[in-house]
Amino acid sequence: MTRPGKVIDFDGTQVPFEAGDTVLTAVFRAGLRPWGGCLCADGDCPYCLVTLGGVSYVRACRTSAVEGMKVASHPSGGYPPLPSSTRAPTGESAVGFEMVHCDTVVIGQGRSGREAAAEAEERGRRVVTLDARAGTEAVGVYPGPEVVARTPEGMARIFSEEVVVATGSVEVQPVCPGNQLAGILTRRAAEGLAASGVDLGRVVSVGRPPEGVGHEPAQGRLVGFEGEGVVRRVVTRDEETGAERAYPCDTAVVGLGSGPRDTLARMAHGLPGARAVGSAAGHLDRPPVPEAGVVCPCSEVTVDDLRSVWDRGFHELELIKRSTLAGTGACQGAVCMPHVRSFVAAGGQELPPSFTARPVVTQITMGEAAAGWYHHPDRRTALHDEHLALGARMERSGGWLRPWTYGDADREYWAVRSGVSICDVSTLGKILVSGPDADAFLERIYPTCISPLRPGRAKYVLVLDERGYVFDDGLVCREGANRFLLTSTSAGAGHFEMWLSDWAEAWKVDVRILDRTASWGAINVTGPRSGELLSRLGAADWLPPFMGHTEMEVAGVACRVMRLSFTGEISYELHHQASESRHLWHALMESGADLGVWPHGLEVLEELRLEKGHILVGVDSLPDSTPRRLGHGWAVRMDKADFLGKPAVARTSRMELDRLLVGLEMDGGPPPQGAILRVKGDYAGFVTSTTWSRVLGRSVMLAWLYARDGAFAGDILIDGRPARKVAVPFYDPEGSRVRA
Amino acid sequence: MNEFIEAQVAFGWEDLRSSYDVVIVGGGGHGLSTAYHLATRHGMTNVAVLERGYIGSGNSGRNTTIIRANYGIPEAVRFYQRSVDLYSRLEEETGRWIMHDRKGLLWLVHGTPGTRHERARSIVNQAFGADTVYVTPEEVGRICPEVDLNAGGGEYRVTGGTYSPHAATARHDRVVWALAEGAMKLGVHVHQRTAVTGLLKPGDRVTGVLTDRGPVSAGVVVSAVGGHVSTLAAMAGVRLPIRTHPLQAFVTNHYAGSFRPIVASAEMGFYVSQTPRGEMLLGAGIDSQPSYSYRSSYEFLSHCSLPAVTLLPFLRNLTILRQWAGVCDMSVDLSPIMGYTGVDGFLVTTGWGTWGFKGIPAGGEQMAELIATDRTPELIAPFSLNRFKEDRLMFDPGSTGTTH
Amino acid sequence: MSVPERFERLEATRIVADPGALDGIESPDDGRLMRLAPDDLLVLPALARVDVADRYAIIEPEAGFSAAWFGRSQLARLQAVSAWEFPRHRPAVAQGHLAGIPVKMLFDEGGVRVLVPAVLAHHLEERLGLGDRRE
Amino acid sequence: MALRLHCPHCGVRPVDEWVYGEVPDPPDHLTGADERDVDRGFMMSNTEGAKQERWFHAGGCGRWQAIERDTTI
Repeated sequence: MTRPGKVIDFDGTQVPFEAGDTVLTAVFRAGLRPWGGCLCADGDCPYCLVTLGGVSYVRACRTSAVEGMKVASHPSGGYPPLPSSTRAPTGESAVGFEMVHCDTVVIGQGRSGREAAAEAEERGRRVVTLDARAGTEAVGVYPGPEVVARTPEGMARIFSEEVVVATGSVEVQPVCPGNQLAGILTRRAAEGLAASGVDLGRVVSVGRPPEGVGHEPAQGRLVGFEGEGVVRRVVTRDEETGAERAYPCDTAVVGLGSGPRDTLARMAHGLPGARAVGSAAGHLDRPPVPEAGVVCPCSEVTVDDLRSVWDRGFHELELIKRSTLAGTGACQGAVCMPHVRSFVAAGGQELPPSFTARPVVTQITMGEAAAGWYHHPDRRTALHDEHLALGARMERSGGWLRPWTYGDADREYWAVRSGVSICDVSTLGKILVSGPDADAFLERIYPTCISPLRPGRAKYVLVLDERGYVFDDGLVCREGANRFLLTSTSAGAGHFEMWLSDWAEAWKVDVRILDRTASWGAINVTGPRSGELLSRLGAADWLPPFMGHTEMEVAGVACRVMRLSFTGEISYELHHQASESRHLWHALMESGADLGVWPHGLEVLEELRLEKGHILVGVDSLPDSTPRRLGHGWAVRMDKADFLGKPAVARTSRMELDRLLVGLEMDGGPPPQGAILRVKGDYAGFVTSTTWSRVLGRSVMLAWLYARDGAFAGDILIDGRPARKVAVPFYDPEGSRVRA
Repeated sequence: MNEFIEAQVAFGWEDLRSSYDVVIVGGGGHGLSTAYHLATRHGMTNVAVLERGYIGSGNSGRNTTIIRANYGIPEAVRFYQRSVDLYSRLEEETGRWIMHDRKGLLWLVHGTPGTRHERARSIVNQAFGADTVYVTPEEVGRICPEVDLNAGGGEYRVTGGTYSPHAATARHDRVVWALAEGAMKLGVHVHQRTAVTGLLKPGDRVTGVLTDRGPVSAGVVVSAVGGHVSTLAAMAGVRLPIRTHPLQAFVTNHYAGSFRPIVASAEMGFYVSQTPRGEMLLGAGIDSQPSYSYRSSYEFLSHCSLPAVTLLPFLRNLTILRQWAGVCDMSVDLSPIMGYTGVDGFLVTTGWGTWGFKGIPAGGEQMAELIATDRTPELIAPFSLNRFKEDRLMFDPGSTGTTH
Repeated sequence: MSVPERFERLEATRIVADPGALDGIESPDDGRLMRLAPDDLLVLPALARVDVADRYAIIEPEAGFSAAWFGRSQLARLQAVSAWEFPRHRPAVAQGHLAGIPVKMLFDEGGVRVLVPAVLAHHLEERLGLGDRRE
Repeated sequence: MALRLHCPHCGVRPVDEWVYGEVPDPPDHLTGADERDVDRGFMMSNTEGAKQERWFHAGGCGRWQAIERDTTI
């Protein structure tokens, strides 16, 4: 019986098939009737669902039989189990994906679809056609317009100017007692199976009879089907006499008429460029009000269930759907919706519009949906491989992958505090501004005075929004009378350029703005011996003073050298073309070997900057942090004529200060970030940054402290331990080390 | 029949009167909860809820049904914990099955900064009454063995997270119906297909509403509108710090077996739970553009599916059944806005963003107390509209599961 | 070869200046001009010197991009990961996302040069399946 | 998400290449300086329908574009 090359396994039964067979056709050809309900064999009804290749809810009528295919029918009276595997399937080939551009997409290749495609081609348009029967199934019509399809090659997103929905019609399903028995077919399903040479046995038809199928037509109106599991009799009633009659059969064929297959048409309705043609654009004749039987097979809802919720006040179509769950299963209302609408209309209302048509109309797997999509791309600096070679653990930070630690925090820390260290700070935002209005523009952008800044000098600036809240900080470096370099935090860099050019346009100032963040690398050389290391690499005798900057060659690389400090030690930031980063990094590491040069990562940098009390915007600040709340009122000059956020700063400054970012220290280990401050048992704020300070031998923190009775006083407890409010910086408060 | 067919609730619809003590615009969760609490807690029943569609037709019928209190600021933790508590008693109180199910919520992170952040969340949660604990990757594996801790070997390996055993789900429609029925039984009117087209404001005070079924006067008008609140408030001359964005979701087909917890990753941008009926229900952040459109996008399916199948590989072969969208009123500080508006006779409960379902019981309870006593209860005083003028914002980084 | 192994860091010149001044710049020998915005010009390869009729022009070496050349036979493959349609005329400059990564593209008769921010180049290599990406 | 916007320099591009920018629009009847400042900083008309917007084409030319859009479609 089993012929190699021509069978599928269906629930353990070897089922032979012929070329061109779907699984459904093969199963019927083998005389099996595993599915109850009136099969449409055309992708609309929910009855021929199978599990195939680990995927459930696959329609047998839409699946070509392939040698060796293992098919399991859907569990009856339940749902397929969740896959138990906790791992991705191995050896699974990736899902194909492509984006397609054309002028016209025609969905459906029946008569109206073929005509629409031909007409569009005559107009010289590039046409893509989809035809579910040929294996290219539309998944949905989306704004754009965009049509998504599943094809034998994978998923396709198709962008076009126009979309023509030509999906034809769908046959009305019978709602009556016995409508869930096996062996019931729609008229078109019977015609298709018969044309494939399937023997349907003794066929009784009701309504419009099938063509090309030997059958006995049942007279009168359909009352129901009878049988045990499989249909054995079709029962009808004579409309005039009321007499019922049963017709014995092997197969019942139902021709109750059809309506538009319009889910996609309704989905596309209102989208510019989309239209429906042919039967898909037609209207449904209202089917008879259902009297008994299963209305919604997916959710097992009967006509009695509809009456039950109606009687308790659920009179809206959507409320009936939601209270019974009719229309929320695998066929998304294809079977039940016409009948539920008739039911509602019978309650004395107008025929309600159909449920909202929602994607997807062809069920795709989440694996298929994920095809062609990517995780958020983290940026890498030019030194990424250098960090990995030194054993760095990389972490995502502000949209970048950055070295967290090179494995020995002590070594990283003390290299900075007592020798020399380097740090990849290429991620800092770096923006050039030039133009006749550059000076005036920045004067208006920043809350501090820019005009007095001389070329070669730099200034720390807060960046305020219009609400007077700090959203970034950085430096302003004047390069010339009308040219500046601005820096911002790594996390803020992407936003910073947008924000600057937005205000430049709003104020109509004459400036040119160029973001250099990705083009320039930056390495911070820091520690008491940083100057010594730089001089070995040919840095000019004259290194800039604290908060100064200059251009010079280091290791043969043209650098903007900026002297500042985030770590609390003398620091020189070397900004350079990113193409030179690796050369510069290696030169620093090699020349400084005997000085003990060693890079530090973000973990140690966090400790270093915290010892200096430097805030990290976005970590220590909240989205509504005014300069005053941050204790940075000194960075705002209210005597300036105007700056961005000035009205808001003035307005909020008249209010009582409610919270303040303060420095805290305590003995013993550091409490975690987020630890809660209590004063006299009451909530008084929380810790934003926290570390054990190696150099100070105690824990230091920045924390939000809330005012009590207008003051920031009282004994603070954190996790039951006393914490002392102290002035920042914690380390080297006079700043003698950075100016040395 | 299926076991989930609603078999308890019965509505009693009444004719529209020309005058009520309180008119609530919007028959969603918050409007009905306010009416329910006015009737049950304060004996105020001369109240009408006006709904332009059917009850629960807005975001109350479109959300992903998650109840949690693991917020990021004390004021929000306290408020949502109150809601968690009220939700857990709602079935007993109303006698109606809302399918309340304490599933627990795993909130995963993928790196040291995220780990610190979640630890901080657990601290503020515990301090203000919400049960949230920090968990290691090993504990994640015990709570939800389906999670691939290595995230497919990519850069999103799980480094920890928080677990909130208090988090639950409930069937959104049933919450709406239980509250509507409970209010109606005590005499509150709920009017469907009744659109508010204007406000009666003869002077400085709002005295009622114009509807497509005629004018209705009211002692107090409360906007519990979702999605069109800026338009309604503008009729009263009130400006709101709200931008409306679409929020999308999807469900898979039905599967037997229980995927127990709710799993979320803010960094990867998705969350998932299994409904009582067996669908896997997935969501992500809001769409970036302001919009009132209810249309779905395919990008959403893709960008939500990819992290989901990466962290929970068993999802890969599940088939997607249906996607949909709602519109969310995102306040600028990601917290709700409740109470007075500066215009007499006109109150709002709005700014419910992506967190509205969670706040339904407490939001209604507190608004009802405010209306009945004409005093702002302490629990919602931080969430007044005045806070923007008074520089007392309630920025809550923990309010959205998946929006940064 | 029409399929590159990987993206290589590109040396170019970037000029942000008054749009009128940029209109007056002519393509150097063997060079190409990519007008990224009315006031933003990228010149390939790097220029030794350039005259721009704008004394405030920002003229900078540009090391922020990596580039790779794809022959004409590869265009369909690139188009299949682009949600916007490539220009049909040649030569042409286009910019937008390719496989979710922002790129600049310089098309000519033989194919297309794709420029990607160097900080994202490894992602684009992976997404386009270039070279041997095994670590 | 499936929104596509027209960039006069680059052409039609999907919304994920763009960043939305709010245009403050305090109404004329707000006259007090503080009142206008609070409105500019926090309040929005949140228009239902056609609306003038600014979008930054981050994935292309890197410039702001003024775009009119109907928020109900």
